[in-house]
Parts: sequence; C-alpha cells; structure tokens
Amino acid sequence: MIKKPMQLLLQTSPFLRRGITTPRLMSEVVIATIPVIFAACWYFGLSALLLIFASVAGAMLTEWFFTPKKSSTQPSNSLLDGSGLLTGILLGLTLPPGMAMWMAFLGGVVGISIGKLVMGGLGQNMFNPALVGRAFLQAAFPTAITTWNPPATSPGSLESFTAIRESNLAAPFMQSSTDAVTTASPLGLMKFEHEPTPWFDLFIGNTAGSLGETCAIVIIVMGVIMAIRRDFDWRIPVSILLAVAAFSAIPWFIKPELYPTPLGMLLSGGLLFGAVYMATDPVTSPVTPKGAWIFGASIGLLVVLIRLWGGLPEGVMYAILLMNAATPLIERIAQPRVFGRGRSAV
Amino acid sequence: MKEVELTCSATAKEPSALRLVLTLGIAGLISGFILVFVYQYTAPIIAANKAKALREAVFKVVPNSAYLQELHYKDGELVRVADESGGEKVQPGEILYGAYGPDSGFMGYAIVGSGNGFQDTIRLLYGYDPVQRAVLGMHILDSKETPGLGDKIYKDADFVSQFSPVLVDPSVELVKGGRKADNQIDAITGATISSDAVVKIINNAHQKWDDKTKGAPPKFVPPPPPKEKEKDGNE
Amino acid sequence: MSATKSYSEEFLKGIWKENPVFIQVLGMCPMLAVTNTAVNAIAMGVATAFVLLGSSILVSLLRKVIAKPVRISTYIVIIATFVTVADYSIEAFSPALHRELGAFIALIVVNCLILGRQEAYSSKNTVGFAIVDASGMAIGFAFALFCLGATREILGFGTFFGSPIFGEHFEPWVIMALPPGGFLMLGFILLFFNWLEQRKKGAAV
Amino acid sequence: MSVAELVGTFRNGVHPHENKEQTENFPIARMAFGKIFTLPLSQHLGAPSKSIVEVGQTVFRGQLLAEAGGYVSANLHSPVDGKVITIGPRRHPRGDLATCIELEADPFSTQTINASPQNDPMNMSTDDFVASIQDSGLVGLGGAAFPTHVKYKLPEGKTCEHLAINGCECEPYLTCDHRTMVERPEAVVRGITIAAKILGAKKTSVGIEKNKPDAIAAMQEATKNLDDIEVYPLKVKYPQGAEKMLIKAIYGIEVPAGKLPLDVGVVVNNVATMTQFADWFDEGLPLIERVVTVAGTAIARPANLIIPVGTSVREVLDFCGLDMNTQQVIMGGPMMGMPLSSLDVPVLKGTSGLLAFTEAPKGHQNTLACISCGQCLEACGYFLNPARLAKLAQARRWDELDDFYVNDCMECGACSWVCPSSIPIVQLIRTGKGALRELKANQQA
Repeated sequence: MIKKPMQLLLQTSPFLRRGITTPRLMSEVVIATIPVIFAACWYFGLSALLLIFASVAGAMLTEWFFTPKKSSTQPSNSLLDGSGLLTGILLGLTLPPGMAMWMAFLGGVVGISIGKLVMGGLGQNMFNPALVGRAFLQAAFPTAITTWNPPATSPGSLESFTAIRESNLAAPFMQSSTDAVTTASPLGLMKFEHEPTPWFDLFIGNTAGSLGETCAIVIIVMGVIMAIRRDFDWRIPVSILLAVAAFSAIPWFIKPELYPTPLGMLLSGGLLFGAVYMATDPVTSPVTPKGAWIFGASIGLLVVLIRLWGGLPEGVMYAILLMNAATPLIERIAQPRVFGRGRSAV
Repeated sequence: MKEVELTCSATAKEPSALRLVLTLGIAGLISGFILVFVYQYTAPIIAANKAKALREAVFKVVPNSAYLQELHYKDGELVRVADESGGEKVQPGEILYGAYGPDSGFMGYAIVGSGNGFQDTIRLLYGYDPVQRAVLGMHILDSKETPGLGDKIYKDADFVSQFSPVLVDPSVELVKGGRKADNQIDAITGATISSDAVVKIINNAHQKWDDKTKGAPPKFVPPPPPKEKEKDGNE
Repeated sequence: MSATKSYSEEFLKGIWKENPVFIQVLGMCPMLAVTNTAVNAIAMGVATAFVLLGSSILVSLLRKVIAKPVRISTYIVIIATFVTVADYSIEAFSPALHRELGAFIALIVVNCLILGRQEAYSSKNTVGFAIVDASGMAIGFAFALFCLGATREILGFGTFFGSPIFGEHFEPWVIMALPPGGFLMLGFILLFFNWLEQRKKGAAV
Repeated sequence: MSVAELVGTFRNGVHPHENKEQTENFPIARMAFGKIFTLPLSQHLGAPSKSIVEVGQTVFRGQLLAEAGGYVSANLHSPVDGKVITIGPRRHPRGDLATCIELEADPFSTQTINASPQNDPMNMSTDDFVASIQDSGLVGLGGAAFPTHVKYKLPEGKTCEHLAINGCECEPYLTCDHRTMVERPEAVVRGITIAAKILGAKKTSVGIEKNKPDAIAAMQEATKNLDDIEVYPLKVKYPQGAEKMLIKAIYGIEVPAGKLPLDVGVVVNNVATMTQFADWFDEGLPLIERVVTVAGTAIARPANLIIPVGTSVREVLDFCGLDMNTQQVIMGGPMMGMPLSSLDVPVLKGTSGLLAFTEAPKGHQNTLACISCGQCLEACGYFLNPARLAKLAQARRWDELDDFYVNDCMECGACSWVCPSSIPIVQLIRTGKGALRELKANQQA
C-alpha cells in the first residue's frame, strides 16, 4: 500500500473550542421561551400560537428574502443561527392577545428588516429587533396594541383554548379591535384609576396583558435557569429589577395611596419579560460587567419614570430601546480594570 | 453634479462694490415689484377667506345663527369691536363673537379657547348660551393630535355632538363609559388625554368669560352695506 | 460643459437618473413633513415646481448681471420672491391646502434642490436649457413626493386622493400619517431603488 | 490559612475538558534512541547559541555542541554518542528553516552517560551557580524555553521572598509534569532546596491543580518534614500555569502590568526545571532529554516518554502508533502550542507535548458574527476586552489597540476557546500586536 502523505491542518492556537456556538445559545433561549408560550396559551388560548406563528413567519421570511444565497442547496448562516426565529417569538410574546395576525406578521418584517438587516445583520444592530418591531406596531396601531383582552375565565380548558378571538383573523389592512370584551391592564388600572391588582394574580399571570408578560412565575423560573446556564449576563436582569424596586419604593413611601407598591411594579406589565428576554439580548447590551450594571440600573430608572410620570402606562419597551442606543457609550466608559493596572484609562 | 464650479476663477477680476450693490438692488427691485403686485391682488381674497372661515365656524358652534359681530369687554360691558374708532387695538385673545339669528336676535356667544393637548396646543371655538348656561357646540380650529386617536376630538361625530348642548355648571366633566348627567362628556376610548384637554380648555375659557357674559348682550348692528358694494365695484 | 447635450436628455435626467429625492436625496424637509397624502404631495410638488421654474428662468436671464460674490444672496432673494408669490396664491385660492402645508411653503426657500439648481445649472446655461432642466427636476421632485404621499396616504388613512379604498374597517397605520412615517417610507423606497439598481447590475454582469 | 486556601485560584479563566486520562496513569518510559538527531541552535528565547563542533567530528553524549550566544542564551549538548553529519539549515518546528547541528547516532554505543556530579550547589556563590546552570543548557521546561539562569541572577536591590513552583499543568492533555511529581517528588524537592538556597527565598510554594490528587499527595509526603515548602492545591482552571495567574492564585497578589514577578518578590519555576537542577548538580546531566506527553485521538499508545532533544517528531509519533488519518499535529499544549506543518522536525528543549488528532476541533471552520455576549471578557485572566481588541484589529485600527492594553495579552487562548461565534480572537490580537509594533517602530524612525 502506498502511504498517502498526510495533509496536516495548520491553524493557530488554541486548538480546542468549547463547542457552545452562537446558534446553540440562540436555541437555548428559544427553548427557554417555550414555557412562556405555554403559559400564554393557558391564559389566552390558541390566539397566542397564532400570533407567535405570524410574527415568526414575518421575521423568517424577511430574513430569507434579504439574505444572500450562497448556493441553492446550502442555506446561508444567518437563517440557521436562530436569531430570526428568536426575534419572531419574542415579538409575538409582547403583543396583546387580540392583535390581528397581519399586524404581528408586519411587526416581524419591520423588526428584522429595519431592526437588524439594514444595520448590517446579526451583531451589528443597535436596537433589539423584536422591540423595534413592537415599537413600529405601537406607533402604527396605537389602539390595537393597547386593547387588552381579559384572560380566559377557565384557563386551560378546551373551550377557552380553542376559542379564537375574531380580531386575530382580521383580513390584512383591516381593523382588529372589533372584539367587544376588553379590559384594562394592571398598569393602566393603577395609573388611571389607582386601582391595584392582587399580587397573586400578577404572580400566576391571571391578568390582562401581552401574551408572554403576564405569568411572572414562569418568567422568573426560566430567567434563573438561563442565568445558571450562562445564556445571558445575569447582571442585567438583576440590576433592572433592583433599580425598579428601589426607585419605585421612594414615591410609594411618600404617597402609598397614589403610587403602586414596588412589588406591584416588579410583577406587572412587561418588566419581567423585558428584563429577562429583551434587555439581555447580548448584541444590544454592554459586554463589560460594569457596563451591564449601568445599563440595567438605567433601564430600571427609566421604567419607573415613564410608568409613574410619563404619558403611557408602560415604559419597558422604550426604556430598553433608549438604553440600547446608549450601549456603545456605556461600553466606552465602563471598560474593565486591567489585571495589574489601576483604574482603566479609557 | 459635474457642473458645479467649486472655486471662483482666480484670474477673474474682483467685481467692484458698486456692481455688488447693483446686483442685489436689481434683484430686490424685481422681487419688490412682483411681490407688491401679487400682494395687491391676493390680500383681499385672503382676508375674505379668513372671515368666511370664521363665520362658518361661528355659525357651526351656535346653531341657526346667521350674523356675527366681534365683541370685547370694556368698562364693565361687552361692546362691539367695530365701535372702537381710533382707540387702542383689541388683542385677538380678548375678542369673542356674538352670534345672531336671521332676525338679528341674539343666539349666543362664540368663544375661542386654547390649551395643551397630547401633542401640541389645541385651539377651539365653542358656542355658549349665557341663558341656558350651556355649551352649544364645539369646533376644533387647530390641533396636531395623533391621527386615528387624538384627532377623534374633531373627526368623531359622536364626541363632537356631545357638546350640543352640555351644561357648564358646576363645570364640564369628563367621564368614561357613557354620560350620565347633562354636564358630562364621555371620553374617547384610547384618547383620554386629548378628550380631557378639550374639556379643560372649555372650562378654562368659560371661567375667563363667565362674569363678562352675564350682562345683556349688545344689539346687532348690521354693517353698512354700501361700503362693501363700493369695494366690490372697485375690483 | 459639452455643446452636444440635448434638450430631451437634460429634461429626462431630473426625472430618473438624477432624481432629486431618490438619487440626490435633496429637499428632505418638505419631503418628510407634508407628504402624508397624495394631494398634499402634489400640491407641494406644484408649488416647488413653480418656484423652481420661476427662479431658474430669472437666474438664467440675469446670469450675466449677477456678480459672483453675491450670487447666493441674489438667488435667495429671487427664490424667496417666488415662494412668497406661491404662498399668497395658495392662501388666496385654497385656504384648506394652505392650512395643511402650513409653514412648509415658506420653507421652500431653503429647499436645497432649488438653490442647488440655480448654482449648478441655471447660472451657467441659456434660458431654454434652464427651463428644460428645471421642469425635469421639478417633475422628478413632484413624482417622488407623489410616490411617498400616495403610499403614506394609502397606509396611513386607507384612502387614495381622499376616497377610501379598503372599506370602512380599515385599520390606519398611524405612524405613516406622522412625520416619522415619512422617514420610514423614504427608507423603504430608497431600499427599493437600490435593490432595483443592484438587480440591474447583477443582470448586466 | 493562606489566601490560596481561601481563594485557590485567580479571577476569570476557563475550564476546558482536561483530557488527561489518556496518559496520567502511565509511568514515564524511555523511548529507544533514533538514528538522526537535529538540534536547532535556536531552541530557547534569546540569542541563538554558537556551534563549536565541525562536520565529521565525533561527539559523545553530554558533550557541549554549542555555546550560549549571549547572556540570554543557553548551551547545547549532544544527546547521543555519534558524529556530526551536517551543520546547516533544517526545518524548525516553527515552520521556517533554521541552522541546526545534525548528528548521526553511533549504533553500537550504549548511550550511557559518563558524567560526574558538579560542585556542591549549597556552597556555591550566586555567580558560580548562575554560570553553572548556563553551562547545563537549562531552559524553562514549561514551554516558553526561557534560559533559567537569567531568573537566578537577581538584579541589584531586588530580593526574592518566595519561590513559587509551578505544578499546575493547566493545559489539557499534558501530564508530563504530573507524572514527574508523582514519580520523582524527591528530585523536585532536591531542586527546590537548591533553588531556594541560591535565591534566598524564605518560603517555597508548590501550586498544583486539584485534578492531580496523586501528585499533591506525593509532594505533600515528600515535603512533610520541610517547614519552608508548602503545597497548595489549586482550583482547576486555565491559564493557571501562567506566571502572573499562579502568583495571584497562591499569594493573591497582582503583578503590575509590565513588571516581572520578581518586582513583587517572587520567582516562578516549573517542577520539571527543579528535577533538572537535581539531575545537573547531583549527576552532572545537562539538559539533553526531557519528558514529553504524547497523546491525542490519533495516537494508539499514548505515553509520557523521556525523549532526547533533537529526536524527530515522526519517530516519536510512529513509536506511539500514529493514525494514518491524522489531520493535525501540535507541539505543546492544545491551548498555546504550535501546529506542525511537517513531522520531520525535532523535539526541542521546550517541547512539553506532542498531540496528534484525527480531526480538527469542531467549530473552527465557521466564523459567525460577534454577538457581544461578553464571554471572552469573563474568560480573560487579564480582564482585557478581547472582543473589542479583535474588532479593532479586524478594522485595522492598530493605534487604538494600545488604549485597550493589547500588549498585556499573553495569548493564552481562553477567549478564542470560549467564543461561541468561533472568532479567531487570539490570532487577530497577534496580528494587531505585530502591526502595532511596526507602527510604533515607524513612528520612532
């Protein structure tokens, strides 16, 4: 037998890799959304699945349409890295259950195209694509996105699961807000009527709100699991929640009858969902540990400011988007101290 | 654009100061001529348009009225602005309009109010009957409220029609979920802040004018018709 | 400047090849602010066309008279004149339109498209060419405004030239009726034009 | 209670799969002598040594072949009885050609060494001691091959409080130091005694990672009657074997950037270097052979072998059963070692391992976009911002690299190892460092 000359690979060190890749990280977060989706279905029925499906379809189709095709057989990387899928799911979970599917689809399209692709694709985007999609929907359809349906009266039962809201199926360009049964979200109740919602309802999710944000317990559990698995920087959600608790405690101490309790602030609205799933998007948050603290605390402060004194009942989305914009600045001032050196000079 | 000449040619002689003045002078002269001519022609039309718009608005907020005259408050009573001959000019904010029926009988006042809306200042005109102590109608003159939401304060006929009439005592009140009393206005769903702004503007304006409109309204004095004709004849 | 340029070429370039909005990205202020309906867009286009045409003719006529150091001031005076004329005329003949377009009519003065054409073209060309160039640019500008205005009206109000096209249950895209919608739409249209351009290049290769 | 017992490690760092089970339980064996030995004159940091032999000359095992070419340089001795056949360019493991002395082993020799013990090191002056080590050709055996005698010449005004002995062996696969500690603890202790005496160090600390319990036990047993030597079990973490990380782990002290361990009163040496001290002073054996770990998926019979310096890598790998489908051969550890383009290169004094793999590690091929996950920051023992450095290097913004302390980077590879997007961070940083150096040189010129 003739000995074939060995073809030796020449690479530079290190020659080992941990083997946890970006698509794997993405898919872990996608898996972590499954319990949230389940909770959404429990309280809001099939509507949740329909909306998530629509926004995922919008996101993935846009990704596919604009991604350069390398060859006909091998889909390009960006379609397979799961980031488009994740954007779609997260966007879907931030929508109210009565939203029209066509709007969810449109949100996915805008989120991916304007939120990600025009900035240069994954890793280059300044803003969280899912939130860009939602901000667009908020600006375009302010009524539809603030029209809350109450959760099912008998959550988990077959009837309430299969009862699809008519408004979900509105034809493209047509109104979705035809459903008669609407209610106010806990934050709206607190802001405009000064009427607090029982914290236990907030905790288990039996309140009106966006699909994914109502069930606090599921989000907390998934957040802890993801933090342990180091899917994201634990400092960000922790600092957001601490900041919200701290900053909302001050007005509450002064005027308890007018302002919500810190616990109510933490559990209501999209705060937990935003802190765990949105603000932790690695691309749009600072990489340095110090930066993560600044980033999270600023989001918390903004959330409290917008919720208590702004024109809107909810402010998590804008707070995160604003701090997304400030991320490069934060990174610049929050460089880690280098080993064997004093304060970083940068 | 390739044609752009980036620098003035260095070899060209620097033009004299006289030439510069002359150039601008000629341009100014031509411009002046054109403007004077256009202004002469359009000014009366513009004035007429404005008057017509105002009349229409007043007639809208005071139903069945046919004539109006500008009034202002002076020395404890409302007098016609037109009576001021050579006196100090009346500030626009101090003017309200008296509306009269086809028989020259007094129908009510039309009052301009303004205040902060959701986006920008809202200016509105409302009709007021001092006898019934009620708002007769409301018309938004200027607003930049959110299309589709806040702009319902003038686009939503149901909302607008609530103002004809609504009682001003003790004050106009904004409620949610349907009006239950004659001094209440039902807010627009999703545009609470804009609805609230409208009600607040009316209440504020009413506070300002309430005492001043308690006396007897001035009589309607029809404008002298020949003067108008003369003007028309000139055209 | 070559002597071989033709009238038709000078006319057409403004409409497509050097379209003031899509290619040169000029005149953004009125572009974004007043193009929420097709009618507003066309009105703005016509007003701009009037000013552009008028000032191009005048500048071209006076190009030998105008002294170089004060040329920009002179152009501004001329442009401002025509803008004021347009402003008065619209206010006189269509108060409703005037209310919609508001301050943006007066702002035509600072539309860089108009000043740009004076500096770049009318001041160096005969009246004939100046008219042709101004018409081309004006039509191009109006066309762009119309594209934007029509799309924004359809999405933002569900109407086209004021008549509903979706029926009564249309859900308006509020943002399209607001100035940010202008940015978004312009972005999408520029994206579309670049995409067309790329495809053309791709096909050529 | 020392800081090490409380902390037992440095901050950040990574923990790659250790893969030491292939070789950690096999005793060190001796490989049969080959025919041809290639000895590059430059196999240590510093100036190349100068040949003092001629072609055709007969040499014996342990004979001096080349003298140190300067102060920071080392002697070179013959590993075998044999004949000089060429002095000329041969392939260096680095990849380029370098001047080498090529020997043909005498097939009839018994290859036993005829050496005598050196003077008693305990009664030597520092200068004599330093000269003696330089004579032995001793260099750091951990990988960088820094001439050892330099460390023992303390500059004016500096004192050494502590001697830190590096038994971490944090690189995956490698077990040569591990086996040395298990099998020759008394030689290590003998070396430590000599070194501590010369340096005047009051205490000696031996840092060993906890994944080598038998080595810890053996060393503790060997030092139980010695008060001034303490064994520190350390948390298993890479790159703990790096000098400054080891000092941080044992003493909790950060060596200031740009300074040497001696500036905080510490000298760090490898355990293998300690055994070499014992061999040189007690038996007169210069550095002519060393323990090398041969392992990897492409090796049928992984082992720790005593291999004469200059042996061809091909011979070593064939001896251990090299797979036909080998894709990659690495000299050194998998994190910081160097890839070999050819197997016809010699084993060097600094060669701690020879690893051969049938397939390249996964994830190298597809570099994805950086998603700013920040894991490289948490891996970096120097608290640098590797992602930023890599981005700056990629954008060729060399001058800004300095603002982020690119030259503090020791290229341990932890950031590249951890990167989920498989960005070759270390490679980019290396490129950046080179370009920055060039830029600065040009600015000065």
